[in-house]
Amino acid sequence: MEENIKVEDDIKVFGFWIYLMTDLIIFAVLFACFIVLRNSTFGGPSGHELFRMSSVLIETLALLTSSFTCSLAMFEIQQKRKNMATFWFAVTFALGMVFLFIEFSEFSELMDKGANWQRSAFLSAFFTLVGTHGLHISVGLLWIIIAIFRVWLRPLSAFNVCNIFRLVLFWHFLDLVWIFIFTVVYGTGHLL
Amino acid sequence: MYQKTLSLRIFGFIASFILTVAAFLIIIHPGLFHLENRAAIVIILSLALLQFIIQSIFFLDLGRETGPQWILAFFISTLFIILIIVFFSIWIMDHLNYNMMPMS
Amino acid sequence: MAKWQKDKVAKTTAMKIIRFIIVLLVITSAAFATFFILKSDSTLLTHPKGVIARDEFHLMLTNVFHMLIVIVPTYILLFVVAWKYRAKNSSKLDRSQAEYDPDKSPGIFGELILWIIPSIIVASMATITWDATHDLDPYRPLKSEVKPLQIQVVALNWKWLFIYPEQGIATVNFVQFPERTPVHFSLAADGSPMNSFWIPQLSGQIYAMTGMVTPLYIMADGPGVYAGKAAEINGQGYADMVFVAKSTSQSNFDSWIVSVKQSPLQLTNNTYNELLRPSENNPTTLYSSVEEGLFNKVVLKYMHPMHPTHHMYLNHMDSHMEHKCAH
Amino acid sequence: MENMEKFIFGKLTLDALPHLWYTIGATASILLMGIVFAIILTKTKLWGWLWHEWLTSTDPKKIGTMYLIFAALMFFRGLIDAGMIWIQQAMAADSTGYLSADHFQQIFTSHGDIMVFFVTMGIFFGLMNWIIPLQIGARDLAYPFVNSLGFWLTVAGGILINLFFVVGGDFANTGWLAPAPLSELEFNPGVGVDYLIWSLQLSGLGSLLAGINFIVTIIKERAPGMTLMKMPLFVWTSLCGMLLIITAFPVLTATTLLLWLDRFFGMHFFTTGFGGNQMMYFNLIWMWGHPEVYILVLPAFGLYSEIVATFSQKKIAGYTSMVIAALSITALSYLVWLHHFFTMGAGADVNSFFGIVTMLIAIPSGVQVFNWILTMYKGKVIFASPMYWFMGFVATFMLGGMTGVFMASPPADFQVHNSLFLIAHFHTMIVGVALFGSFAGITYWFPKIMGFTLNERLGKYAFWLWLIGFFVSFIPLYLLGFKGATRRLDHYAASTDWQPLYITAAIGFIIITCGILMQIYQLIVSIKERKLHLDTTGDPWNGRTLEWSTTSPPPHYNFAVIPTVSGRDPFWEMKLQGVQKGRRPGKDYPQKNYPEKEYSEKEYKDILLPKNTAMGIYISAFAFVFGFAVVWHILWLATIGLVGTIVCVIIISFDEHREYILPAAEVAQNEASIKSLVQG
Repeated sequence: MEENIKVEDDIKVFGFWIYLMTDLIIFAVLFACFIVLRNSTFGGPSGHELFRMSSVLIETLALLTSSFTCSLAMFEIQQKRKNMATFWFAVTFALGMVFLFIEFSEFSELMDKGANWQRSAFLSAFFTLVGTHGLHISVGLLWIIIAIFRVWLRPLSAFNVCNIFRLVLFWHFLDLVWIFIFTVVYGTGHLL
Repeated sequence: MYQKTLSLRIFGFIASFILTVAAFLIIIHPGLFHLENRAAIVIILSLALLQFIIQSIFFLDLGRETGPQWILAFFISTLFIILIIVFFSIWIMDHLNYNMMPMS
Repeated sequence: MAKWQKDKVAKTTAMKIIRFIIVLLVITSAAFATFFILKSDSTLLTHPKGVIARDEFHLMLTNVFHMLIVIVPTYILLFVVAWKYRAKNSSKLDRSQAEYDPDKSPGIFGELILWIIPSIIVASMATITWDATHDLDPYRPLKSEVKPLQIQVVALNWKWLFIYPEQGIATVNFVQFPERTPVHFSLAADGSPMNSFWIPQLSGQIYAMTGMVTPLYIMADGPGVYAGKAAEINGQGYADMVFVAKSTSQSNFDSWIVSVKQSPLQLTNNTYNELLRPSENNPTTLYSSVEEGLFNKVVLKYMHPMHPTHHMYLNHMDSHMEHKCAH
Repeated sequence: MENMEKFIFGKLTLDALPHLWYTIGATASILLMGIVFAIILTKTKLWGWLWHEWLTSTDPKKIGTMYLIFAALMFFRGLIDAGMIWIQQAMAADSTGYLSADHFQQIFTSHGDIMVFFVTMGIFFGLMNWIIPLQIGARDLAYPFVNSLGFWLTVAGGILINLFFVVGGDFANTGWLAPAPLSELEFNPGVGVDYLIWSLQLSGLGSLLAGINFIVTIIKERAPGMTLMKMPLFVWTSLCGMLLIITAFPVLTATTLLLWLDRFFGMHFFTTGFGGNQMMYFNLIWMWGHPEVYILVLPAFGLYSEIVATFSQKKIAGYTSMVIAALSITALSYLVWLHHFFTMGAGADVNSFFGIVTMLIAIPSGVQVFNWILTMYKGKVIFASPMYWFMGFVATFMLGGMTGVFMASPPADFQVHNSLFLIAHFHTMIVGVALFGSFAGITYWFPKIMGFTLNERLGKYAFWLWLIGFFVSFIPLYLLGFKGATRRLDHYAASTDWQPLYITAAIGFIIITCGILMQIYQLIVSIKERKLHLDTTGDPWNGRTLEWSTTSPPPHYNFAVIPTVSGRDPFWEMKLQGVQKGRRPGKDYPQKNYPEKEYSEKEYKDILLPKNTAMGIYISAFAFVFGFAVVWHILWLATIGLVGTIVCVIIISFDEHREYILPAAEVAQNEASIKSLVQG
């Protein structure tokens, strides 16, 4: 039966990878939209005026470290050390919340300045791209809470470990997407 | 067996950290490396690509499957699709916008 | 075989022959009907009257002949092979088992031929298409020593507005231009979703969109009246958004301009706002004068909020809402 | 008070209830059918059976049958739309006909969406669910629960697209792809476009999940010994179709999401003002659009390769180049989408690049046709009704391919874009390739699904009615295209003398309807006479691939012992080696019993089979509630729908024991009883 479970996990992880690829394509479409609409500000504020790079740097480093602590948590799960795993998951959750808080405060600051998503196509594309990523982050955070419950409520069987493994994949994937948001949206936005 | 993965993760984290900070510095004041805007963008994009590759190898264990590498195959073909989506869209839309700029 | 069996066989073969003849008759009559329809004058695409439409028609014919080289033999081969190798045939002619070869498959060489034949034809069609696309590109002005006539077209909700900037007149759903002179249409839209401006007998179609100017160059060979259509769906009045294009001699065109100058209507800002309101099958209307730079205002209205006509865009939004809800 | 009522009901008001003649008629007929169905079920006390045996089943064979039934129901809805369009256009010379412009535009929009999303994809998903596990020697798909969830999401999308009859009254009047500025709030403030958006989102998600499911099954669950180059061609082309789904449908989801954000949050992606770029919508929707039409067409190619090989009693000619052709069509279909908007004015370089790549696709399609003809060459071709459908397919496919390449060169497309020539072209491809393909597939695999063959004579009559009806209704459209008739016209001037051609086309439609009635009659007659046409050997057509090695219909676990595969036509090799002493290959196929391969007692092992699960239905129900609430801006109901979906997903992620074990003894006993039935 042991060999059968290994095959079972392989199939689940393979399917989850294909789901991640489809999600990557959705982000590719949002990126294409953002790049095409980068200059259609319709007289409104452009990226250069709006973005404050200092908070963006903190966001990026927070997400990067949370990605690292998430892999540490997976490492602990493989060692079957439950409390250390929960600790690292809690740290990942905290860093994720920091990321969301900074992003949320940046959005509300833009709204106060009148640069909301109804102002121009550029701002619509910006809010949608960064907002969809933010939505994925909140789904990831919800999944982390469930993973912590899973660690305590359920035995660390292959089924549960595989579920947590897919969570770690998802969280790394979110950091991959954020690299390009940081560079394309904020980087080129600030430079041009 | 797991010790090896831990060292991979640590290396991946440090490399990504450095790349992010380097990109940030270029964005903040490109003059530091006496780059004008166009070149700066090309550099930060290549830094991003490098970080993308590092993170997919060191964090996502890409390419270390037993048997035929299906995940790697799908990953690379999806990157091709993404390149097509982004670059062809830009190529088409730039041509459309350029052709239809109001003359006056 | 008993007699009744012979008659039965004779009857079935007779039935088969009759059926075959009927099929042949039907196909030939269908072919004749198609030929006559394509020949009749009301088939616009096969009777081009403009320089560009004629080149496009010739390109269509070359494309069709290229493909017939592959399609006709494949059709014949299909029915011959299916007929020759049908199961009943093998037992009747008691061909030896050798004819039936279950593992017969064309070798690598055979396969390559299958890939090469269509590739050659597609290659030649590709080169023709590359040159034709560059020659018949709507952005390329027509080579002619006569000065091109400028006409600005605005696609409104369910009617076409033509503005003659040099002559200072405007018309709705009717456009007239001299024969054998290049006409440069610059197309835009206002208060209407994506439209397509198409005079089948003079040239291909091109989209007309808000906030953008798309050019189209046509030249009529001789005098004539041509149907003009909107080819992209843009709401309820789509089927009525047709117009008449007329090419006449230069003298008739000049006298037509003079007669339009006498028309009582003037295309000012408010008459234009009236035109903006959605309406269906508008009659041909002529305007003796046009407000200065109206076309540019229509295009720039969508580009920049500070533009004076931006308010026109905003109040047009609510006028359209009323129309929709009132309907 | 006013905003409280707005908060509770959102945009839902009393006049959303049916008040037009067609909404009342449709709602009445839906209710009537529902009540009749409910009475039959309560009288025969079959609710429990229906719930346990079918609705919550995760057996791909049952889900496949449900897909086919769902697609058949949707086909009748699409057919009624087509009929109303033909009659309106035949009448509407210098008169407005019996439909208003707005109503006519809603009909051709829903005709397009239902036929593409629910009928063609529904039938192919049904056939794939049935045949792919059998052909690759697997017992089930990789994710049984996801299979049921994918089906029920497609059903939820199907119900939502038809719900405007009951609640709302008007559907999108924009064309099947809801082009940008027309579908924005500025020109379409109604609720119709939202119905279209959210039914595409739900069924798109369902198709995406099914796509992932099939890819993982084909790649990971093949029988031992079946390498990629030994897979049957139907499995290859379905794999290509699924690759297209997983890379194209995310683009559809993203684009419809952006359109919805424009309409719901007032964003400006594709609006005319505020910097919106309406051309970007065309670019993105067709970036999905073209791979979508190849998703409809590719499984039909693989299906025809199976049929031609079986009925010519010969190996498929040029297996490798057929695989290369399928893969190159898949790859090229991502580089051609601009040929849908040559006329937008992207300039000569861009247009000619996309035109030439579109022409390149003609090469692999041509190769496939040549290889089918070469398969028939030196074969012993039995003309059963699937082969009739095949001949009809090749005749129409060559016409469709020619007109397709004709429009690939941009200047020619400037003249025929959005004209009835284009309509005739894509109907030739979809009716000729996908629909004839699904009829051929259903007739070919009907004995495997139901256990008895369909009536051949009536099948051939139905084919002739379909073929003649097709040519009579679509050749006039090609001619109308040359006469300058644009598409989607609800009325036209009589002076253009188009009416005679429109009337011939309407007559063609009537012939097609007779063909469909003949098919229904064929089904009834075959069910009545099923005792005469029982398929006892499981191999009625002297087949070549693994699905014919099981009994028909196959047992719940498909294969008692997973077969090992050595060559390309595994079942044919088994027959050659006398392992399964079926009919000698090469002989015409009179029915003859033959003993099954005897597996000794100890070779049977315990089989792991998935349990039934109702979670697929619950998640789809919550998703449906979310979709409906978002269409009508009822925010509290939308949060309930969303939270419900998330909670169900969390619950199913904790459900570890989803499989039950079928003991080996029971398998052996079942196999023994089947053998005695076959011998008896």
